[in-house]
Amino acid sequence: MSGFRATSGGRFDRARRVSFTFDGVAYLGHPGDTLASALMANGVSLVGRSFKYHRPRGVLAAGAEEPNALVTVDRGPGRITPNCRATEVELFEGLVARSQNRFPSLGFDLGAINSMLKPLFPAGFYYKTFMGPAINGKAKFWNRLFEPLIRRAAGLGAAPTEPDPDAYASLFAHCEVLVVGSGEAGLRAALSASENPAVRVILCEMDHDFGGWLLADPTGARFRDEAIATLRTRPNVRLLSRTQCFGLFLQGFVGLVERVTDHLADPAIDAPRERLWQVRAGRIVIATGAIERPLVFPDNDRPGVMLSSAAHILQGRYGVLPGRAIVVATATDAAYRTAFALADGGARIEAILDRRDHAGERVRAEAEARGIRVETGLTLLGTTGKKHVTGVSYAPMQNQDLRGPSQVIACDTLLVSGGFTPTLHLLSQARGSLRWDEPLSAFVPDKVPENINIAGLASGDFPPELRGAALGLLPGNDDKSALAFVDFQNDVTARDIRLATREGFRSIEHVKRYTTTGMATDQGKTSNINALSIAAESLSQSLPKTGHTTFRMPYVPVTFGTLAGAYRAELFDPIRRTPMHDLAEKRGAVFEDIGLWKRAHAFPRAGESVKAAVQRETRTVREHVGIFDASTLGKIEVTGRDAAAFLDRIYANPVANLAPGRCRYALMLNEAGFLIEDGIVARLSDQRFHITTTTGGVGKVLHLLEDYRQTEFIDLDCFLAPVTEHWAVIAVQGPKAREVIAPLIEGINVAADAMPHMTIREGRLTGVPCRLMRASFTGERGFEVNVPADFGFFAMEALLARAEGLGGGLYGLEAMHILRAEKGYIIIGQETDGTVTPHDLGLGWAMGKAPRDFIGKRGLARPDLLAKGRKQLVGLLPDDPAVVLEEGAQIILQHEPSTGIAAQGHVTSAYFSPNLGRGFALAMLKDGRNRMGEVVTIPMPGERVLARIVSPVFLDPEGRALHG
Amino acid sequence: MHFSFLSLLRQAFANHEGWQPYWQQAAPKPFYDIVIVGAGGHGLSTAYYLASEFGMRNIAVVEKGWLGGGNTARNTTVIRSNYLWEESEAIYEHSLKLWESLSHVLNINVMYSPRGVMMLAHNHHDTMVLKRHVHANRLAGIDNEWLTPEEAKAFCPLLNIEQNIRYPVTGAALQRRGGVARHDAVAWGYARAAAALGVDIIENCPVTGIRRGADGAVMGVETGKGFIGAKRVGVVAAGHTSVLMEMAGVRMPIESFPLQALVSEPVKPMMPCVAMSNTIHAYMSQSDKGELVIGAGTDVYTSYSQAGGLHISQHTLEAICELFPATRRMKMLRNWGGIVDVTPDRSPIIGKTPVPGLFVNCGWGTGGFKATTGSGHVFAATLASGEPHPIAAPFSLDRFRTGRLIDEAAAAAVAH
Amino acid sequence: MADLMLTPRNAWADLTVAEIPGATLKPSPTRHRVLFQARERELETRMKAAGMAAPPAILRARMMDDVALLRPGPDEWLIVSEAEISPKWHEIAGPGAIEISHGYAGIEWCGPRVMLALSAGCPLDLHESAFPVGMASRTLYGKSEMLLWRQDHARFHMEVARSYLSAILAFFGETARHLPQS
Amino acid sequence: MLLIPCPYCGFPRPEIEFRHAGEAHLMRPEEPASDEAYAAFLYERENPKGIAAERWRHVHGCGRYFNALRDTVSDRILAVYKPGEVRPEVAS
Ligand SMILES: Cc1cc2nc3c(=O)[nH]c(=O)nc-3n(C[C@H](O)[C@H](O)[C@H](O)COP(=O)(O)OP(=O)(O)OC[C@H]3O[C@@H](n4cnc5c(N)ncnc54)[C@H](O)[C@@H]3O)c2cc1C
Ligand SMILES: NC(=O)c1ccc[n+]([C@@H]2O[C@H](COP(=O)([O-])OP(=O)(O)OC[C@H]3O[C@@H](n4cnc5c(N)ncnc54)[C@H](O)[C@@H]3O)[C@@H](O)[C@H]2O)c1
Ligand SMILES: Cc1cc2nc3c(=O)[nH]c(=O)nc-3n(C[C@H](O)[C@H](O)[C@H](O)COP(=O)(O)O)c2cc1C
Ligand SMILES: [Zn+2]
Repeated sequence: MSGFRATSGGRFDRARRVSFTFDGVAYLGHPGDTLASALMANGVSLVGRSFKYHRPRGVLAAGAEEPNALVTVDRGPGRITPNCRATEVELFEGLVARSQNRFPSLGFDLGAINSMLKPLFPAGFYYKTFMGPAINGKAKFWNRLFEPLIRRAAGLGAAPTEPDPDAYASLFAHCEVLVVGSGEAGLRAALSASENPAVRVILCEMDHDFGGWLLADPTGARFRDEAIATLRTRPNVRLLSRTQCFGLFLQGFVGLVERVTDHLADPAIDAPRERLWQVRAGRIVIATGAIERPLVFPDNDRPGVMLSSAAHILQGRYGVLPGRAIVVATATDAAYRTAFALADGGARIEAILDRRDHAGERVRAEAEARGIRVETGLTLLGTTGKKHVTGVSYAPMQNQDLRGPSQVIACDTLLVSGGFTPTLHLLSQARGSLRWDEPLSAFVPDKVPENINIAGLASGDFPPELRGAALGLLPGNDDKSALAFVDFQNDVTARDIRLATREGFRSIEHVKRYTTTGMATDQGKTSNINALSIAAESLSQSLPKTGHTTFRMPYVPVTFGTLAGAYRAELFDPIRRTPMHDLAEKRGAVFEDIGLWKRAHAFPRAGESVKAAVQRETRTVREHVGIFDASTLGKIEVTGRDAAAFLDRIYANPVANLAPGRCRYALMLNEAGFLIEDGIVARLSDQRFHITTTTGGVGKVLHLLEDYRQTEFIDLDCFLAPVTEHWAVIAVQGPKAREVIAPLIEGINVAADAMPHMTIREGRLTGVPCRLMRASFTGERGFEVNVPADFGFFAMEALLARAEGLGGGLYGLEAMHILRAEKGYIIIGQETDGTVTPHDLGLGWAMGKAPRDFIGKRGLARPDLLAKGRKQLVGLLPDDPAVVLEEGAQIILQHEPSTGIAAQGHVTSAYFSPNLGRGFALAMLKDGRNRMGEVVTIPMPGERVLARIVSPVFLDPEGRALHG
Repeated sequence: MHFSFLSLLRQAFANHEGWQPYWQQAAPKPFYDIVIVGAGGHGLSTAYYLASEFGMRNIAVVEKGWLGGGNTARNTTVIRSNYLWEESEAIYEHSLKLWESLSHVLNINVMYSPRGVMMLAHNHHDTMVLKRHVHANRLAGIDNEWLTPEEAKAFCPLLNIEQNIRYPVTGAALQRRGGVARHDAVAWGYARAAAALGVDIIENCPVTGIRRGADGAVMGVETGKGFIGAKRVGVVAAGHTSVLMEMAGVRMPIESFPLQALVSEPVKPMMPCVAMSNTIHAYMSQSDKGELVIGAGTDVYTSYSQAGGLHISQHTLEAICELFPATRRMKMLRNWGGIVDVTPDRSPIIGKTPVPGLFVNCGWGTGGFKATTGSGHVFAATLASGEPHPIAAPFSLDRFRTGRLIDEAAAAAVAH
Repeated sequence: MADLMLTPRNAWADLTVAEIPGATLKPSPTRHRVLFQARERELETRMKAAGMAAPPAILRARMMDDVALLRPGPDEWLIVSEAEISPKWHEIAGPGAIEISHGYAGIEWCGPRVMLALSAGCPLDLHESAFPVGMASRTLYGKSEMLLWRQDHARFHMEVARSYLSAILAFFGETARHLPQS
Repeated sequence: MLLIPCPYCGFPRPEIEFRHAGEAHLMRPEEPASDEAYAAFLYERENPKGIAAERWRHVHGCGRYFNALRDTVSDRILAVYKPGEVRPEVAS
């Protein structure tokens, strides 16, 4: 029999009971219990199976450092959480928990056969085998046979399969002092820091209750309760329980994660499951305490073997005794105190086996007074039992040698205490350093960043009772046959570590990676120092020279959802809609994502396919008139005395000579000479320009303009502002464009000769201010009507009503793409990919002849950008007019095979044009402009498409439709 | 000792006492024909191929810390060859072919697992770019196929292909031969095989200077263990390339950024392949041990700290939770960073430098693990002959002068 | 057709305002915005000449008689107003001023829990010692940029780019439900 | 997340408000520059392990570009200064 609830003691709600199930069996516990304490109270000691050997395992520790007792908590579909530490899972009514990594059951696990084959499974065995003979040089046996088997065997809990419906919250917070850990040290730090009401203090504690060790210590309870009461009265203090500090970053940036509802049987519908606190703290007090280490000896992993401090907490907080007949094996005095407490609680202490030659006098005397048998100067040689410990064997030692025969003491529980390790993960994360303290046998703080304090046990300032250590494999054991576990979860044994060093893995980092010690979900909290010490010993070098592995965040694993927070579904990234979005929606638009914007792709009518709608819209524009929402186009207003001179240096085209009222299509290069943006530069007046950019490019362009304005062309006086959203833009394109706008426009003469192509005018559209641009991205006569955004919706409605009266209608992005491609107009990102120059696109003329400097000018003169044979923009007409090429398809010579050769170029845009009555494409092709008329091949899966190289301007090469 | 099930069995009876070190700790000799600086995967594979294919024996690999502890220890192990430009296709495909036989060639199970790498598209532009890759690769004889969202889901059931999400999946490019491998085993395997051929691997030996003779040519390297003479020196130091080349007075077109990755707690198999999305910046696979291996983006600033900001991983996990909503309850177990050497065109630099006798192999940035094999092979050829191997030739340092960049960045944004 | 009148339809049209106990968001009546650039000295002279007080310090806002003058950057000034901005102010703003009225929307945040609600998305320390009344700065709320101006202990004015308004309201709607009690 | 003291706003602000803008003090060569000199301007970077002079823009704040000296090993920002100002002397 093991584990039971004592009749007194503990800080839980003895009066009430809650029921829960573990592996389908119902049990009772109390509010305030953890799953571990409740299982122990019910005498359940087998709670899990280990990773590799499927060894039966029980609860080892009392908190986040627990390596063994991992369970899956099932709260229904989508709410199944694997790998929860039973020592941290709070009991609630109806809790359903299951053991993991066993088949068919925890009690009878077929995987345990691995334990019998253990000689075949030393560290790194998988690197040496499972390759099988090579088949065609490949490791087919590995891929087909062994890897799938290994994958199935590995892993701990079952993977979730359903979307998690829970919400996760997140907050930024700021404080002058953040205290991590609410033990005595943390409470004192919080009390003193918060005396000044101007000092904001956050105290976070990962446990569900404040107090740390004080909770297990009846003499500490009063201080704990008073401290908490005082802190609660202070408005400058925020107390966060169930809140782990998982990461310390630079400059006082801290990540906390609060468990908000996992402990509730019936959480409020709106409550988030967890909350991320991103804290910026002026000062951080690390008061995270210390973690006890197990002893390393053969079969030290049986259920019933437990850390002494964990047993102490179990008894002190939960009134649970880990067993009835207890042996305590220790290298510290602290474990004596545990023995006394358990004895007081009603357990029988069979013996205290002290690794040391001398125990502390006070504990020794008290043990004697209590009649507890104490033996010193001995080592442990093993345990007996199967799924539970039934006895422990030990032998007296003289120096490093056995002094006498081994003896066995029967027991149902073995408590171990190999010394304490200050919990300094956070200090390391914050780039502090640790130093090995030999008398303490522990790493203690060395260099501490100036904004950090370390308090309590974490500082290495141990009271005498906590000193003492038994590091590494206990003497008297050779590691040949039995398994002396170091890393319990990953089944790393002392001999694995020795094997690693024998095989040449001398760096502790290599040892870690070869054996996987410290890489489990507990990240070696209880095991790292033992592993290190074994490695150091077998390398015959000192422990500090061997060093420790890197501590990384998180301290304890953190839920993905918590780190993602609210940024899911439509909040993942903002959705931007134009002022006319609703109108498009009403007209049945199908939307497309362009950057953050939703843009209308096409407007299919009832019963019409999207494809058909696109064709109809494309035709409508050429034949009548089309209305297009162009509001997302980037717009920047540039003003000031030197606005013209500034833009002249920015654009590859000269713009300084642009007369007020005129527009120019302009190209923007990077300093390397490649095209990165295009748009229209419109001069409103001498010192005011309205420029446009691509939808996605405006942020980048603004950034670039500001860069040159603020840091490069500082001799120039100008000012820029993004005005994209101030102006709603409605493009009116088609032969009847003027007819559509003319009656609505006031104060602008829109006649052909008064307002020719590429001009801009300011006036009114039915009473509201309007910037009217004569420009065209379709090749048709076109106007772009800019009105203040509040008027965009009704302006578009009015223009649309007129257009529809003239046989026109809305068109979407796809029709726009076809229309511009028919004219050979490029789209940045479609015809260009960051490696294309204006010359490549046949736009060299745009740069003008006059000598002037502009961004990218020098870059363009580099040898490879001038070289012959560069890819150039061409048109392609497939032989079969019904064929629409695929964008991205490669182009080869007619006689070349479909594979194994270099491409001549690729298709950049391809559509079916209702205006041409055929498929057509734009392409970038080597030396393309010199190859008009040549027939090339586009290899597609299973076929070869022939196409003729033509000019990229498919319609109206003289541009007649634009004018007039 | 040969690795096999049989040797494992034999050792099982011998208590595993008979295993030999993977490599010996070598003390530096005064002079080597070739000194390689940096014992990452690339440096070690270079040494191995120099010895195995080019018959050179008097070689040392000098490493400042523990071998394989740089980016080789830190990467998310995605292997694929479906790059856009012909030059890239050549080197990554060369590498991929070497991966396929690597376990047997090195006689260590590097767990190369061609489980398929799927690159997701989320909009028209992505689709166009990825299809361009598919076509280009097919022309080069490299497998890459286009999947509809439904086909992508069939290949990776965890994937969310609902069309009403913020960035719906519009399709995917799949390279079935792509996959992952066990990064540590790769480093150790090359080290073991190289050491067996007589290569000296000198750990804990930082190179602190590059000595040049009166003629400007390289004479050797100053190290924490003294001067080591060499006819040729190959710098293969990833994130530290600028620092090392500076020692020889050469300024590089490289910036070193922190790149982060993270793993979840291990669970039973849930993720059958590698999936990546450049648009929303995340990629994920599951290791044979069971943890989800997830790559984040680089931080925006240069750094040598092997640590990055929390917001970078948060952003990645937002994307992962969107693409794979069943992972929201999974837990991040460990997060770390590496220092990646990023070139302006996101393609590596392999070959000569302005200093005679000094060669460099760097700039693999966020995506060089997959080239560990081929990079070492062509760099070995280059070091052995003094002239660039044909596959390496386009990746010369000179391309930045002429402007003949191999711009994988412009074409595809990211390249892991 | 000149008889056709275009009714304005502002960014708030069709958007519902979220509210939680202790924090209310509502559309701000500010309709007019002009952005301009000027050196502090220059502006001070111009304002003095117009009989006005000195311009605010960087990251501060000042209520002038009919408008609010905000200074989000060293040389950058923003006039925000409910009524049409008077010629007097246009003169002060100078010929290079840029009209951006419709590009933004104003949100009024008030109530004892607004600081907490803002903290779900705003990385700045909003404690009054760090972000006092009268302070105005661009920053972030969730993934959206905004300009935040503290008008009183528990009242903020937020200027957001028009197309981000719905994202901001949605973000508030989602995160405000999940705030801790205090 | 770094805390960056913007020299215009006057107090430290969170990194996510900023955009990094590359190495500072790169001089756009006056024409005519040789191919080598121009390539150096375009691509070669100091990339020091130690104190780096770099540019940031307070893009979600005052909008200004400025320079910072940061130790690339500790990631600590040691000084900030305005464009055009000389690089201050600092010890890491
Ligand atoms: C988080 C992350 C994820 C990645 N994911 C992928 C991926 O999925 N797929 C992929 O293909 N690539 C990926 N990469 C990139 C990949 O890791 C690298 O490109 C590759 O590992 C580089 O290998 P290497 O051998 O050149 O460098 P490293 O392994 O970094 O080796 C360089 C060595 O040089 C040593 N060195 C440096 N300075 C000195 C000196 N002064 N003296 C002596 N030695 C020195 C270093 O200590 C180091 O060991 C990723 C990288 C990171 C950081
Ligand atoms: N007799 C024993 O076995 C024993 C053991 C430990 C402590 N003690 C006594 O307890 C006192 C020490 O108090 P202390 O305050 O230094 O330690 P403590 O162990 O009492 O408190 C540390 C607290 O920090 C919390 N914590 C740790 N890491 C955290 C993180 N990342 N985030 C949030 N919370 C975290 C822990 O949950 C714990 O509550 C001493 O007086 C000592 O004698 C005795
Ligand atoms: C593919 C891969 C898988 C990993 N899996 C684990 C793991 O299961 N557990 C673990 O603790 N660390 C894991 N790591 C991370 C390493 O522990 C370590 O963080 C990484 O090698 C960087 O080294 P450093 O943190 O010591 O700087 C993994 C790393 C890689 C590259
Ligand atoms: Zn600023």
